[in-house]
Amino acid sequence: MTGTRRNLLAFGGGAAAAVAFTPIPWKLLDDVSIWTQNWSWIPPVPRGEITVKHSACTMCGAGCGVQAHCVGGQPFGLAPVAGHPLSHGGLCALAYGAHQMPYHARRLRKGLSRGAEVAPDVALAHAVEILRDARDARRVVAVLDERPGRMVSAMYARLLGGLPGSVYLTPPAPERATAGILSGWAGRPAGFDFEKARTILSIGTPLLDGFGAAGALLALWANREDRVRFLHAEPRQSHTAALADRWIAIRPGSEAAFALGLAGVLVRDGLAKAPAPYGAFSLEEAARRTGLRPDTILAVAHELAGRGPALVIGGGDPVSGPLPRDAEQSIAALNVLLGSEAVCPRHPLPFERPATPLLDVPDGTISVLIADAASNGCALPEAVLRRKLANNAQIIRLSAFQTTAARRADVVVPVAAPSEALEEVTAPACNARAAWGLAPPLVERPEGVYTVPEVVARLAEGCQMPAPGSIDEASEAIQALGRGSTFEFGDASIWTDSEDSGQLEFAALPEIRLEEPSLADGFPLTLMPAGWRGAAAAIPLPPLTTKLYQESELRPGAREARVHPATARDLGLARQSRATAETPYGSAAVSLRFDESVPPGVVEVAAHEDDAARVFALCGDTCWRSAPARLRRS
Amino acid sequence: MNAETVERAPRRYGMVIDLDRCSGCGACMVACSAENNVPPAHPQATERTGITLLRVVQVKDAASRGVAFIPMMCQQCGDDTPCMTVCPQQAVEVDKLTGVVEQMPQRCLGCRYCMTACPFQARFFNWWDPEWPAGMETTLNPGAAPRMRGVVEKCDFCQSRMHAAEDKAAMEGSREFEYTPACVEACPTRAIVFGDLNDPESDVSRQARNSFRFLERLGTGPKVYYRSRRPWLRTLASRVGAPPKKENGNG
Amino acid sequence: MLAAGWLLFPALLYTSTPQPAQFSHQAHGEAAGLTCDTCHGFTAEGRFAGIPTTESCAGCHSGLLGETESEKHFFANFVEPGREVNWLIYSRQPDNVRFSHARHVQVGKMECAECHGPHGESESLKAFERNRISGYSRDIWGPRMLRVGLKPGQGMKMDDCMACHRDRQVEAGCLGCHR
Amino acid sequence: MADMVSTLNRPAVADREWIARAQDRCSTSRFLLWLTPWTLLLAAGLYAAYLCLRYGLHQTNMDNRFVFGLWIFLDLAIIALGAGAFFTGFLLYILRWKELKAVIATAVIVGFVCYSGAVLVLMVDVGQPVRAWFTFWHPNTHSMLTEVTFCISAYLVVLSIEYLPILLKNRKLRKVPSFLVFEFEMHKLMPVLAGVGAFLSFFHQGSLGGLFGVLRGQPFAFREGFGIWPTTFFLFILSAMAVGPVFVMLVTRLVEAVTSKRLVRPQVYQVLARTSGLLLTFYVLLKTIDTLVWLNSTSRQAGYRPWEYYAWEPFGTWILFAEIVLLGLLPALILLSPKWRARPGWMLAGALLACAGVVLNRFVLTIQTLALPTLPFEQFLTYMPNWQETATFLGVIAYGVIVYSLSYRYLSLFPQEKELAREGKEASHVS
Repeated sequence: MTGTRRNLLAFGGGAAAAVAFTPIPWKLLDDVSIWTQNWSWIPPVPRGEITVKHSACTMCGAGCGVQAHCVGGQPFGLAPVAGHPLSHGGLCALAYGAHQMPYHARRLRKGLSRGAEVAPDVALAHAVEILRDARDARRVVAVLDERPGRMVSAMYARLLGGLPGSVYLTPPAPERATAGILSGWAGRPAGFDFEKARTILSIGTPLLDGFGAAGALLALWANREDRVRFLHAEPRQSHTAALADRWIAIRPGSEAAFALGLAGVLVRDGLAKAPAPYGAFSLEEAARRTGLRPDTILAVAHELAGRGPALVIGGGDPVSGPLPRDAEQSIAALNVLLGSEAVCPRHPLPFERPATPLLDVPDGTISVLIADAASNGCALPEAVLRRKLANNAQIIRLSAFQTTAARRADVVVPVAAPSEALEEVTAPACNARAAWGLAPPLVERPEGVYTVPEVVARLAEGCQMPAPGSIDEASEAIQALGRGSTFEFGDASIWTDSEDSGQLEFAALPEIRLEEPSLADGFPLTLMPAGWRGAAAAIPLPPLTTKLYQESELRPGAREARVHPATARDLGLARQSRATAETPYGSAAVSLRFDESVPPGVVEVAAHEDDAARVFALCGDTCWRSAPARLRRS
Repeated sequence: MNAETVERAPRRYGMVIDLDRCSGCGACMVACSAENNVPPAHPQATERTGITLLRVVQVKDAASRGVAFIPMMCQQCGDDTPCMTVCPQQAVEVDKLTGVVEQMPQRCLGCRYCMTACPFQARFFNWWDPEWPAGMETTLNPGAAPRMRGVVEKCDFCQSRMHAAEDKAAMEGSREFEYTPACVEACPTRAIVFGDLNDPESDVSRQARNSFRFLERLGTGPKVYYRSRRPWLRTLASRVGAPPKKENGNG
Repeated sequence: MLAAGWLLFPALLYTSTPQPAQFSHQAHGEAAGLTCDTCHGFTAEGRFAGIPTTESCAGCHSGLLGETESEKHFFANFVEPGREVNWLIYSRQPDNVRFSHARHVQVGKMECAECHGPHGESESLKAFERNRISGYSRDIWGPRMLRVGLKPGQGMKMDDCMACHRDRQVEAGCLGCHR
Repeated sequence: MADMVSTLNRPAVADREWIARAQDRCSTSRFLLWLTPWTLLLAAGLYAAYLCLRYGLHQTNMDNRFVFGLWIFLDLAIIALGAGAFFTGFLLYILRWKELKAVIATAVIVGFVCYSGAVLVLMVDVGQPVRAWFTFWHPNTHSMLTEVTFCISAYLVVLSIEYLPILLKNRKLRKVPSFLVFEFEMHKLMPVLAGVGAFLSFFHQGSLGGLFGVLRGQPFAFREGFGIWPTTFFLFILSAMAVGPVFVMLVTRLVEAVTSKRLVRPQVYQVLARTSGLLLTFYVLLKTIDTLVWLNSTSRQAGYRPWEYYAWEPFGTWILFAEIVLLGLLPALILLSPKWRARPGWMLAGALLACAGVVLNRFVLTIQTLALPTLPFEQFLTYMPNWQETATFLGVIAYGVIVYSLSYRYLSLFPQEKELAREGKEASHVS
């Protein structure tokens, strides 16, 4: 018994010792260690030839040039284009994630019919049917075009031409506002020559953080030295306020009073270069409404008038929306009073069509709305849109993504995502010179998914209307002009119009009456939606932008509300606590953060992607910049 | 280091960041993540568990109402590199040829000791396995291997780009090359200057002379320099530790 | 036990897969007078192009040139339908390894055979042996279980890279070869 | 009375065969009842550990700032408390303090439990545990963690070997002749093992202290030192040595309380308490000097203003006071004074306070260090362990209790137990 056991033990020991002299343990150790260094579920990196393609970013309407580094034809990284006439060699955060948009988790490759997935051609047929019925019933059809000025826009306009009573709409955009009003007063297109300006005052508009092409204005700001001064008026200390040479912290909603106050000083002190009815607007009144000291307003007015060409920019915020009409008009009027050389005429693109601003459309009049797939990076609250629709109105949406708006549309026709189709780019509407270029696709478009011109053509065909045109036509039209210059980069190019040598003459400035701020009882605070360009737009954010809002605190993310610590203390609210924000329009749960740069009495609520709808629901539906509010612990 | 063992004069890569030019747009952060194959955030990730090899931090000065944006990445400490000395299994090294602090995710066991050693909070742990939405893995940069859950990673001055530049130079039979990290290229205001600190003629050397570094007093010899004309920012940068506020705690 | 360790274990550790097509480096090299870089060249960016595509093979083989079975097979299965051959690469390194052919060949003036061995003289392609645990080709570890006295071109482990670098006194650093 | 109850509730026959003769143990069912909650706790811990290993460390509340949390704090704390094993062994086998034979088995088991528990938790705590052995293959000799890893693994092996003879003394296992021979041989080896163990322990207790002390980037933890070793290296050794004996005493007293038996003579406790008292006094002295040097010189050089460390609530200066005076000086004096030490209540309080002091010290060095900001714009952050972390933590405690309970029941841990039981009986007869 013991003997056997001993033998067994000896044999076992011997075998164990022998194993050490075979490669088994050592090789196994090596292989296992290699195995632990390369987990099979980590995606492999692509292999293949590295090439460079050129195109333009189509995340918003700014048209910045990009070069895409590709492996095996697939872009893996984007870079700016030096010397690009629109982007000036810069790109914003959205652009660096644009090449991943085709693979966004919310990418739509099928059509949607009342929220249910259908084949793309079924969705398109449904859209044709809706349009045909509308035509037969002579109901009002509208197209909402976020990027007017493209050939596609002209195609839409032609399509609508076959539908009597239809409207071609554009949503509010910061770049279009001030220049648009000036154009109206001058009777011809007007734009800003930022290079010429010596003082630039932005009122409630994030000029240095998502206004037009990021590169252009940021390059101007970074190289300003003593040449240009940036002034910024806004209640909160936004990025632009932080970057400006001078931040003027006005009260929420007092943009118009501030602009009129400045205008009043210009007229009173004989600095105005045009006659205006604002001399009567007293400095004291402006000071009272803005919460500023009179000498601050005085100093700003003199600085504007005294340093050479000055520009005053309004238009509002990509997220928190346009300024009220009185403010926009006062801001435009300031430019007329200053008589700045930096405000100059511009040639329109040959195929540009006049559009109706969405906010000017009478409420409840639109029966069928076709919403274009392009995004200008700005928010457009659902409520604002709904307000313009008639009862039982139908929405046809062209979209590459499954957004909240897409889920609520009657039909969604799936179209190419950014960088999947040949797209047009134009200069931001306020630029002194028009531009037009083509962004070649960087990746192949998935099967079944349409391009926008294809959809427009099929809609026209389905309603037996004439073919609405093509992008080649635009190219020919521009060549026919015989002016301007073309910037070529790689396999892409962009054409820029030449300067318009004409003069701007403005009609007499209108009298502007200030609305008294409405005070709602029991709502002692002011709620302001906040965000950054692209955060609440018609297309989702590139996935990697989570670095900015979720994985760092550079930008606010969903459900974040910021208040001044003093405000929170008065309300007995703790940092990082949950609260309910209430306005006369509704209420929403938020998570509170303290931020000393938010003015006391203000609750800044982030409008972010899908959550934005919830936030905008708290605000009014004509101007969603602010609403009377209160905060409750929850 | 024996001079004969290197092929060419060792470089000492460094950066100078002009804080007066940083606009806080965040383009560098996104470009950095794309370049280095950092995945988008896991749905549950927060600013304390996410991976931002480069992070732009907003700082404020109450007295002057000043605001600054500070891009922070691995500061590539050159003296007594804290993370390198503590790593138990040599997953961190300072490259003799470039001075870059190298992190080897394949060697890393995820003990995170280096993260406690880093005073700049510039090292990040992969709390999740990296995940990309279906199809997005085709957009990965071929020059950088994705990391896995449970390892530490950090900025290495875009070695992927350096490799590409090196290969291109090699094609012409040369060992001399220059390259630009993704953040430097992405910055629309050209706030970041990158180059060889050993070359006294380089932009980065010239600008570094009139600049400051964060946590200089800890004696770790960072190779990322900062510039600003704003006195409050310079005062803040000279501090070690945040000034205590009455209201502290973050939840 | 010893016998099992030396003989059975290696056999169990690897799976063997034949290449999808046959190819004689010798026939192409000696007979047709091609050199390595005729087919395995560089791109302008200095990246190694790797295995040629079917299209580049078809550059010469637009029609049948010889009478071998393997050419007929290749022609019928890949050239005519325009399919790529899914070659199993003996020297494939994992994603976290960065190897610059340009640096070694253009600057370092090394011969292909110094790492790949006399692969260019082979008459046929051997079966691809994959490690069941690590997934690597057997050529990375080298032909013999005991990694002693390996000739150049046998074994492509980090140790082999480092030994060569040490001999030539070329400093690389971790991220010189990793990414 | 207790005797009668135990005769009524004797262990089941099969169970009884494993229990040493003449050792009075509770009934099988009662023992199982005692084990049930601990087993459940252990199961919860194992489940939590599984979650972390399977899905990743996002299952915890740790983050990029609090990269170390409850687990590292627990490791440091239980390893300090487990120091009783090496130190008692050192006193018994090297310095020949014979009276400590009465508690050596307990000390070894406590040590084994603490160290194996710490290693288990560490394996959950690292992100890629299957790569942990790379440290042995590519060690960075400059790293304190390398030293810790080497010493802990080696010492765990030593402890396991020391544990073996205790295990083999089991009534049933002794029947295997080869085990008996093995056990006898092992006994001759004990002093060598104790020596090796003391050496290893000495080093890794120190390197655990060095772990944070070398962090130049954390002015709150950084200490100057001698050569490569910061002062915390020596303070950790000293503090661990100081609480080791009283922790062994506490465990023994706890066992006595739970089993309502006398297991060790009071003189032994006196020896343990006196030893701890002496060392603790010495430790408090050095700790005070170290704190003063650090506040006035080391951290000033790094640019941190000393009072700023304690400006962040809840970590005010009270924590410094608690660590050095309340949980340092006070227990040292209690344990040092023969008069107070003689009273069981005071002695227990002293021992408890001393252990709490060392635990607090480990807490301050890990958690408070990580909470304090170094960059001028960083925030002071807080951290709370979540259930996964807590369950793993409690699982380790449960593991310790189970191992100890089994050892107590089936092995002869206390050589004085039988004598004391007899004396107790006689005393009750006399009365």
